[in-house]
Amino acid sequence: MTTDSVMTLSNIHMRFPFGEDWRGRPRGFVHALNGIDLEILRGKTLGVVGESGCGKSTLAQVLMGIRKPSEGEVIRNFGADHDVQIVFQDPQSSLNARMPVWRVITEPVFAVSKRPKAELRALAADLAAKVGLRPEVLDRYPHEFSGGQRQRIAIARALSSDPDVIVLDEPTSALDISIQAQILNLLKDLQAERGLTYIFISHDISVVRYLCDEVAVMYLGQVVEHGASDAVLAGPKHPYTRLLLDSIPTMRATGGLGEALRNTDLPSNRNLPTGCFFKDRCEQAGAGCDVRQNMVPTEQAQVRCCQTTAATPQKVSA
Amino acid sequence: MSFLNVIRRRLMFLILVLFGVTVITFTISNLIPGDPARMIAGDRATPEIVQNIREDLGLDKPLPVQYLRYLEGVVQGDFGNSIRTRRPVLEDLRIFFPATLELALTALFFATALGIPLGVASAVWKDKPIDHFVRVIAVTGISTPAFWLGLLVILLFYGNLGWLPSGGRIDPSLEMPTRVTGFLMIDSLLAGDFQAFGSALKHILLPAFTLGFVHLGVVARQVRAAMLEELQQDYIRTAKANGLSRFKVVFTEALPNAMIPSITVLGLALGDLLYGAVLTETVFAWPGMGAYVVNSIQALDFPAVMGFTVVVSLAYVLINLAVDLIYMAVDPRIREVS
Amino acid sequence: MADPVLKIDGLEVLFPGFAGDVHAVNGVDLDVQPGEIVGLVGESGSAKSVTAMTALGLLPTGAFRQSAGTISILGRDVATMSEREMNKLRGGDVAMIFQEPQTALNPTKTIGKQMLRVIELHSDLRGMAARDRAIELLKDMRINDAEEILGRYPFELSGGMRQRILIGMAFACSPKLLVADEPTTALDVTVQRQVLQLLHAKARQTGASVLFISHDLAVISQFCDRIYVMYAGRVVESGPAQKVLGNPQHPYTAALIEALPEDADPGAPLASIPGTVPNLVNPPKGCAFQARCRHAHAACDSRPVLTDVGSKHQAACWLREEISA
Amino acid sequence: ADGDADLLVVAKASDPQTLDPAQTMDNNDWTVTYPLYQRLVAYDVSEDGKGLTSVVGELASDWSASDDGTVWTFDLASGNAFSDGAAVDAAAVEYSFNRLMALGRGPSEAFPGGMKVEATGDMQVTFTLEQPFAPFLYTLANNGAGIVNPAVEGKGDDHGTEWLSANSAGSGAYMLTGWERGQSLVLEPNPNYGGATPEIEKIRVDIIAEAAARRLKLEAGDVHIAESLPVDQLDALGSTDGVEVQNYPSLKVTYLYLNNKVAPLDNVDVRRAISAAVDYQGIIDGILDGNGVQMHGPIPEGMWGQNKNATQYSYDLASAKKALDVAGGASEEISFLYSDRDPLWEPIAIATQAYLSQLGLNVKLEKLANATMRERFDTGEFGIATGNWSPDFADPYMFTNYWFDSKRHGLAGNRSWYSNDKVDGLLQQAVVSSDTAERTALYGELQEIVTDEAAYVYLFQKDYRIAVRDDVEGFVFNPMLEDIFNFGGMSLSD
Amino acid sequence: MSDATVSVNPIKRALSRVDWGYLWYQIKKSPLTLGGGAVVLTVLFLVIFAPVFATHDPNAIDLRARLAAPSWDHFFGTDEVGRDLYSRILYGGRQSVAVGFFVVLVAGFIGTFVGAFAGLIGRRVDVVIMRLMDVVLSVPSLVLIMALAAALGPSLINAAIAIALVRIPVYVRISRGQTLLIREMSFVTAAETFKASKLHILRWHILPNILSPVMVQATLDLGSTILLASALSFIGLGAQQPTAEWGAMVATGRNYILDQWWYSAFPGFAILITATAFNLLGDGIRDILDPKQKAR
Ligand SMILES: Nc1ncnc2c1ncn2[C@@H]1O[C@H](COP(=O)(O)OP(=O)(O)OP(=O)(O)O)[C@@H](O)[C@H]1O
Ligand SMILES: Nc1ncnc2c1ncn2[C@@H]1O[C@H](COP(=O)(O)OP(=O)(O)OP(=O)(O)O)[C@@H](O)[C@H]1O
Ligand SMILES: [Mg+2]
Ligand SMILES: [Mg+2]
Repeated sequence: MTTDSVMTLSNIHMRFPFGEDWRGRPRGFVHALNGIDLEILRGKTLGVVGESGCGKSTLAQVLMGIRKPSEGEVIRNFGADHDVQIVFQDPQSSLNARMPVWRVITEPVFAVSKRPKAELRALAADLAAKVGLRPEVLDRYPHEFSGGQRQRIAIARALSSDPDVIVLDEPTSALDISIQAQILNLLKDLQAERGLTYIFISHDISVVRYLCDEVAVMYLGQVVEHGASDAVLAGPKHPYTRLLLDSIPTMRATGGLGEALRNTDLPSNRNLPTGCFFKDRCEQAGAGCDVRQNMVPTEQAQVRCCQTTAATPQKVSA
Repeated sequence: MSFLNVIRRRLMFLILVLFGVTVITFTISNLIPGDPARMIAGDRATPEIVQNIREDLGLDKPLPVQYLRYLEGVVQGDFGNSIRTRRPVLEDLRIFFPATLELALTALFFATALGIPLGVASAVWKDKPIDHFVRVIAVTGISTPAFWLGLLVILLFYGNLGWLPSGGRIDPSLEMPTRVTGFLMIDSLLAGDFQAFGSALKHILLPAFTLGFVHLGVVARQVRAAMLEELQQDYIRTAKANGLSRFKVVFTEALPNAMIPSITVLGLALGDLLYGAVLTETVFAWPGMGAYVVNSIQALDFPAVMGFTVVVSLAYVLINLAVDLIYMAVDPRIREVS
Repeated sequence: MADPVLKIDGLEVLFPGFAGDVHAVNGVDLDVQPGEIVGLVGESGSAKSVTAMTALGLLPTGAFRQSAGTISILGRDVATMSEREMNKLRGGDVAMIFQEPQTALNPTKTIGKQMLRVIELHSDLRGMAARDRAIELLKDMRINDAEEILGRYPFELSGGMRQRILIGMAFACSPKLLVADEPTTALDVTVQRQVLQLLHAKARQTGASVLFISHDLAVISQFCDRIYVMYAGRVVESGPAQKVLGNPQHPYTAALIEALPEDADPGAPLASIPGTVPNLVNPPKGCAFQARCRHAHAACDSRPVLTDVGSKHQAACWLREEISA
Repeated sequence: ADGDADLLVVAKASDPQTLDPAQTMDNNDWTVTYPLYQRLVAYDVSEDGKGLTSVVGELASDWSASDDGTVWTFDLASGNAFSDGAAVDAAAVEYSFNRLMALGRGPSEAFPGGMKVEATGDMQVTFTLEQPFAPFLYTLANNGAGIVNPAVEGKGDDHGTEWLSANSAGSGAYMLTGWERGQSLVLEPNPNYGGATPEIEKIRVDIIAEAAARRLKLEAGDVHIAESLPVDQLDALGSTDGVEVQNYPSLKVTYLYLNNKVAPLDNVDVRRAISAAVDYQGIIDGILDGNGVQMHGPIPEGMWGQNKNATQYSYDLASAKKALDVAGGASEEISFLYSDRDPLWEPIAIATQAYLSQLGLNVKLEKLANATMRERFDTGEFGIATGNWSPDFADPYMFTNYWFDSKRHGLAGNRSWYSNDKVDGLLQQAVVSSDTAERTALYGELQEIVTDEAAYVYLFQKDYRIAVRDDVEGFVFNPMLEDIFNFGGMSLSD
Repeated sequence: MSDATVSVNPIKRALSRVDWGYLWYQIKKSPLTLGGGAVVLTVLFLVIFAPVFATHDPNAIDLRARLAAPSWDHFFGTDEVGRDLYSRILYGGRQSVAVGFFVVLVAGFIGTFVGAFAGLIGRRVDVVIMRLMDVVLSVPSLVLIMALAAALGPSLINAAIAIALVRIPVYVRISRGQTLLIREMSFVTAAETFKASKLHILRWHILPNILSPVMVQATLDLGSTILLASALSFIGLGAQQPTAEWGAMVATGRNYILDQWWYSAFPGFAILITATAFNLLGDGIRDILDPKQKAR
């Protein structure tokens, strides 16, 4: 299948300095992303899942172009006048409380070029209608809205510059289920209408299953499994993906909660573990896990685990 | 961050401050219309006399040269000679600094000993009469012109009631205790001279009250705000859920944590007291740095003013260093992270 | 049957505010029987926390008003208890854990200090004995290097670790009732599972009753014996977990379950609930869910009461009334 | 009261600055320094205990001057000694004057340039002047002429200046035994003093900044003499039991400097207008409560040489307006400087501003630190300013040569920046003449010129008023020695 | 995040824009704020309409009626040159209040811009600006003010300029701190993704959002500036005669405190009351606006 890709990430690393000694030099680095290779397909939704701190938001910032990766390359396959937009998790802080809604919605437009007020308002009214807000709300301020409505405003804003790609960083995790459903439906409709490409970051796997065509599972700044979402979520190959899926409480589950997990602590991303990043938590860790793991294609997905892919482990370099 | 790093950082800052402060004060002193040579010469002196003095003191040299010479002196602990007293500025400060410090510390003691309980009570009974009362006291404190309050208390306690002396550090008819710390109350105790101690105590009461009253308000407000902040933290709810009594929740949980941000304010208050003493000291004839610097400014005695400024700025930086170190000692969160 | 460990009758709580009083709780009846794990589920703002906090007397004094209702814990009316007695109760027979493990521990005291404080407050254990008890509690919570952890400060530990410590503390004095207010919402799924499991096992093992608050239906379904579904300060449905979630009798419960993406067909739109929750300053006179309800009709203008719709299964909806009538 | 009968306490407003007689030019310091040192001559005291303007020998037993008045020879009395026991001899006198002139600070100015001092014997000193200097003998009684123990030379390479600024090395009746800065100074009798042993065993000078506090302490009997009390406090004190407010006619004058160099005051008619617009009696009655008299020209009442025929302005708005019309009006803003050195200055300034506004003159008041104000005198950047003047020695020279000599512009004395060649000539003639009648005539002519030209506004001459406890006895006021007490001759009754 | 929560959240309400109804509601709840506000208004009123309320020309001297005691002729007595103290106190308030507003406006404007600039640009610029501010802050402010006032020459406007200069670091700190907070908010991150310029972010996001804390500080500063200005006048570095100014009046009055207590007492009270009122008002507004003190 040859779908055209809008963005390609190759070997992205992202380090943040932390601490300062008395001469102002960093005392070390937080390794937030540790070699991400991803291809983002036009008109599709890529789900990114992983535990807190695994680098999802950092990845989003790299995709947006607001952070330059410390290493690696981002290739964008679309014109300069189109861009990537983002919708954040927290609808409280992602909207400036001091701007009326019509300004909020059209900010991506007037931030880069001066436009007459009337034109902006017309655009705002148009977008508001698209996301299901009544036109009379345009002169109100964000705090006068509920969380769900605010997320609609944020989506309208993301649409205003007519982007190809929208990054959705946990857009519904602060919302109630009843509202979440409204937003998810809206996102689906917009995608169908405009052919948008979504990168949907979440740690709610059932939402990812519902919304995404592909899923990338992240662990400690790496993608450990990547493939079509139905395939990956139905038959996870990486032990971490399996653990994640097993941990999700579901209404269908019978037999209670099962046995408690042994070790749930994430290894530090200041001093990366040697060998497989998941080694310490892995039930099946064995020989070969002492070295860094490579992404290896399997039938349905790419997996980073020598135990399940029987790949030859990579030599530890550092 | 480690203790050592904090100290290193502060010491680097100290150098910066030293440099900045001397540049600022030197510039200002030279902006002030006033010729030190003329001041030294005194009334009726002829221009030749003035010119002699100018040359003697190197005041005829270009300003940058004068500055460098000054800085060189400062680094070696020589702040030059006072125009007014004709003595080394450092010598003068050595005499006046302890007096001011004694006053400032006593005032701080007064301010905290009253301010902390008031702040706590105000936070615990927020919006109750006691809270209103404390807030009024606190706000009145920071809104009272210290120079005026000083006059009023002198009028009342000295003029009308005759209970307390109007100024000075000790009854001049008493023998001064041998100077050890420079703090009269301590020196007199060390000397076992209780009469002198009593007199010193009586003398410090009014100025310390006047000076402390302002900071009483500052401390009470700060403690109140910090307590309110802490009292609404989740761990307080946990403590209550664990069955701790209200008293314990307030005093063993909230207060210690509320004191952490308050340390900064206390540090700043001590700094403020050191130079806030300027006005109070003039009113109470307290022979400290404040009165010294006011007189020096009036007399255009620049070496003295600059010496004072440098010393107080250094004290300020050192107090901040102490605050940082105390912070690290009491707040485990700072020690490792940041 | 023994006294219920917690019984709430007709509770009404309001918060005075700028736009008028916020009627947060509007007549809640609820009970927790010995050994039972009871879930409280509902959207944000439905007054799950306020209900629980009122029961334990943990709402800040002055900010709220309880305008009606009685609360009794272990058979005793809370209103008649002195503050001393309440303190003895809290942390002893009744324990509570909260949502944010980041902030629920005193940041400047070591774990050991905070644990020993509770143990010594509510038991006769002192010194080494108390310490041993703390270590034992931590070990139960799968914390291996317990002794070392006692000397640590909260900020040095992960969220999951802190929450386990808080659970350990909650069980320090073998409580008869544990109120857990969204204890895992801030945690990752893997950690959540571990914490839920430990909590569940510990409760069963000690025979403690649990009032478990969550807005996650899935968690509730796996964790609880019986649940209450709340909406806008009222209980709209209650009953055994499997029954309520498997066969919801209130349109709200039903709509919530349908809105879950879990079983949804990725091709079809999700069944969403239109509108938003009502403003609690002027709570609707009749059924609070009326405005968003597919089945709303004339009768909904007056307030429905909880009525039996099956064995131990109750719902507050005129629809059921009609059906059964 | 203190209970210590042998202790005399003086309350001053501020700490002395330096105690070195060769450095200090400030009456405030002289309170302490004057009794510590002796001079060749001293002001005489009359039979009935009044301070006189004539001098008698103090260290000198005898002296003579050459006919042309340029060579002065002094014989020293024996038996005088410094507090360390060393005798006061000709070498000490020579050392003191050489030190004074070498340091070249303010006090050296009282002596003519080029003066040579030589010990011409063990106990004989000779002064050689380049030209006659009429008031020479009197200058030797001023504070700067105090004889310093040559031993101070060893106290540092600065002629002992730093050391002397805080210590005493004199042969006066008292010596300094303690100085708690900003608090008090203690003087005790010099055991080697050559004169009569002083009665008071200890003198304490307390520094009490607040006037009200000084007054309260005096009322309570904690101090015996309270200096520089404002007029209003003195009036209130007069009726207090145990306190006595003493009045002495004094030579201290208060006047306004009119900057003759600055527009519009460079116009003599503007100055005349101003002189006629001030309500002299109003100020004396209102601000001084009547305790003063209007000056009649520069030389005060009680000093020889005053010319009663010179113009005396009085409050006359009509003639003031006329004078201003002659000048063609004045639109410039006139700055008026004063400081808080004298509490009377502010009311004077405010009143003057009000008076001058009646003429339509626009006066801007500037209250400055005293030092800043003096700086402005020196640079001539001002319009009007307040000033007080008291003579250091008893000679009209103090009021004429200082005030009008065009070589003394600015701080040096001529603070009106007045220049008149004729006046300069008169001054020069008067200073070299030793004939009092001739000098009186010269000064008389001068006074007519300068009052007509309204160089200054001659406000008033005020009595010296001091509040003392009534058990203080033997105080002699000398108008040349304002703020100075003859501690050696004073005593406390029981 | 439901409607119910939103409508009662005090912080967000207050932060959005000035919501007068809400502000009034909060102020009404706090009697002290209300009292402070009322006194502030009264003082402003009296001072603005001083010519109406004054009974005498504040500068008219009468040497023969010096230091008169309070009477029906002179409500607060007269001063040492016979001027009516009541009228002078009314007029004197103009100076104090004007200085207060001047300082707060000047220091507030400059400080806010510099702080926002430093916070937004970050890196070197930030370090340099902040270290400079730290140095200024560590110089004893009163001495700095006194020296500056002495250098510029004593006058009220120079004193005000000196105070303003010294107060700038306070605003720089506040606005920088707030800028750093705001910069982390995701609406700024969002704006960055729109490729918005720094100027756009400053204009639309930073400045509008740092206004509340700056305003609170400004209200509090009004009180302390009035105090400071009068302290400067007290030591002779402020207002010049014959202009009436409270601090200067206390200073002169101190000489007469034993016999004419009213001379220094009334202007002293005027300072106290005005500063207290501004502080109470500022305190109250801060309590309302301060996001830290959540209503619980
Ligand atoms: N600006 C930064 N400076 C230093 N460290 C950072 C920075 N941004 C992110 N990190 C670190 O990088 C790691 C990944 O952070 P990121 O925010 O991408 O995680 P995440 O997967 O989005 O987590 P969450 O689910 O909690 O949002 C974390 O350890 C975080 O502390
Ligand atoms: N201190 C308070 N002052 C005013 N209103 C309050 C206060 N505490 C709670 N409320 C209001 O009471 C209602 C119920 O709040 P509560 O916290 O019990 O909801 P919840 O069901 O626990 O929600 P969540 O799932 O978000 O925790 C809400 O509308 C809330 O705004
Ligand atoms: Mg994230
Ligand atoms: Mg809750």
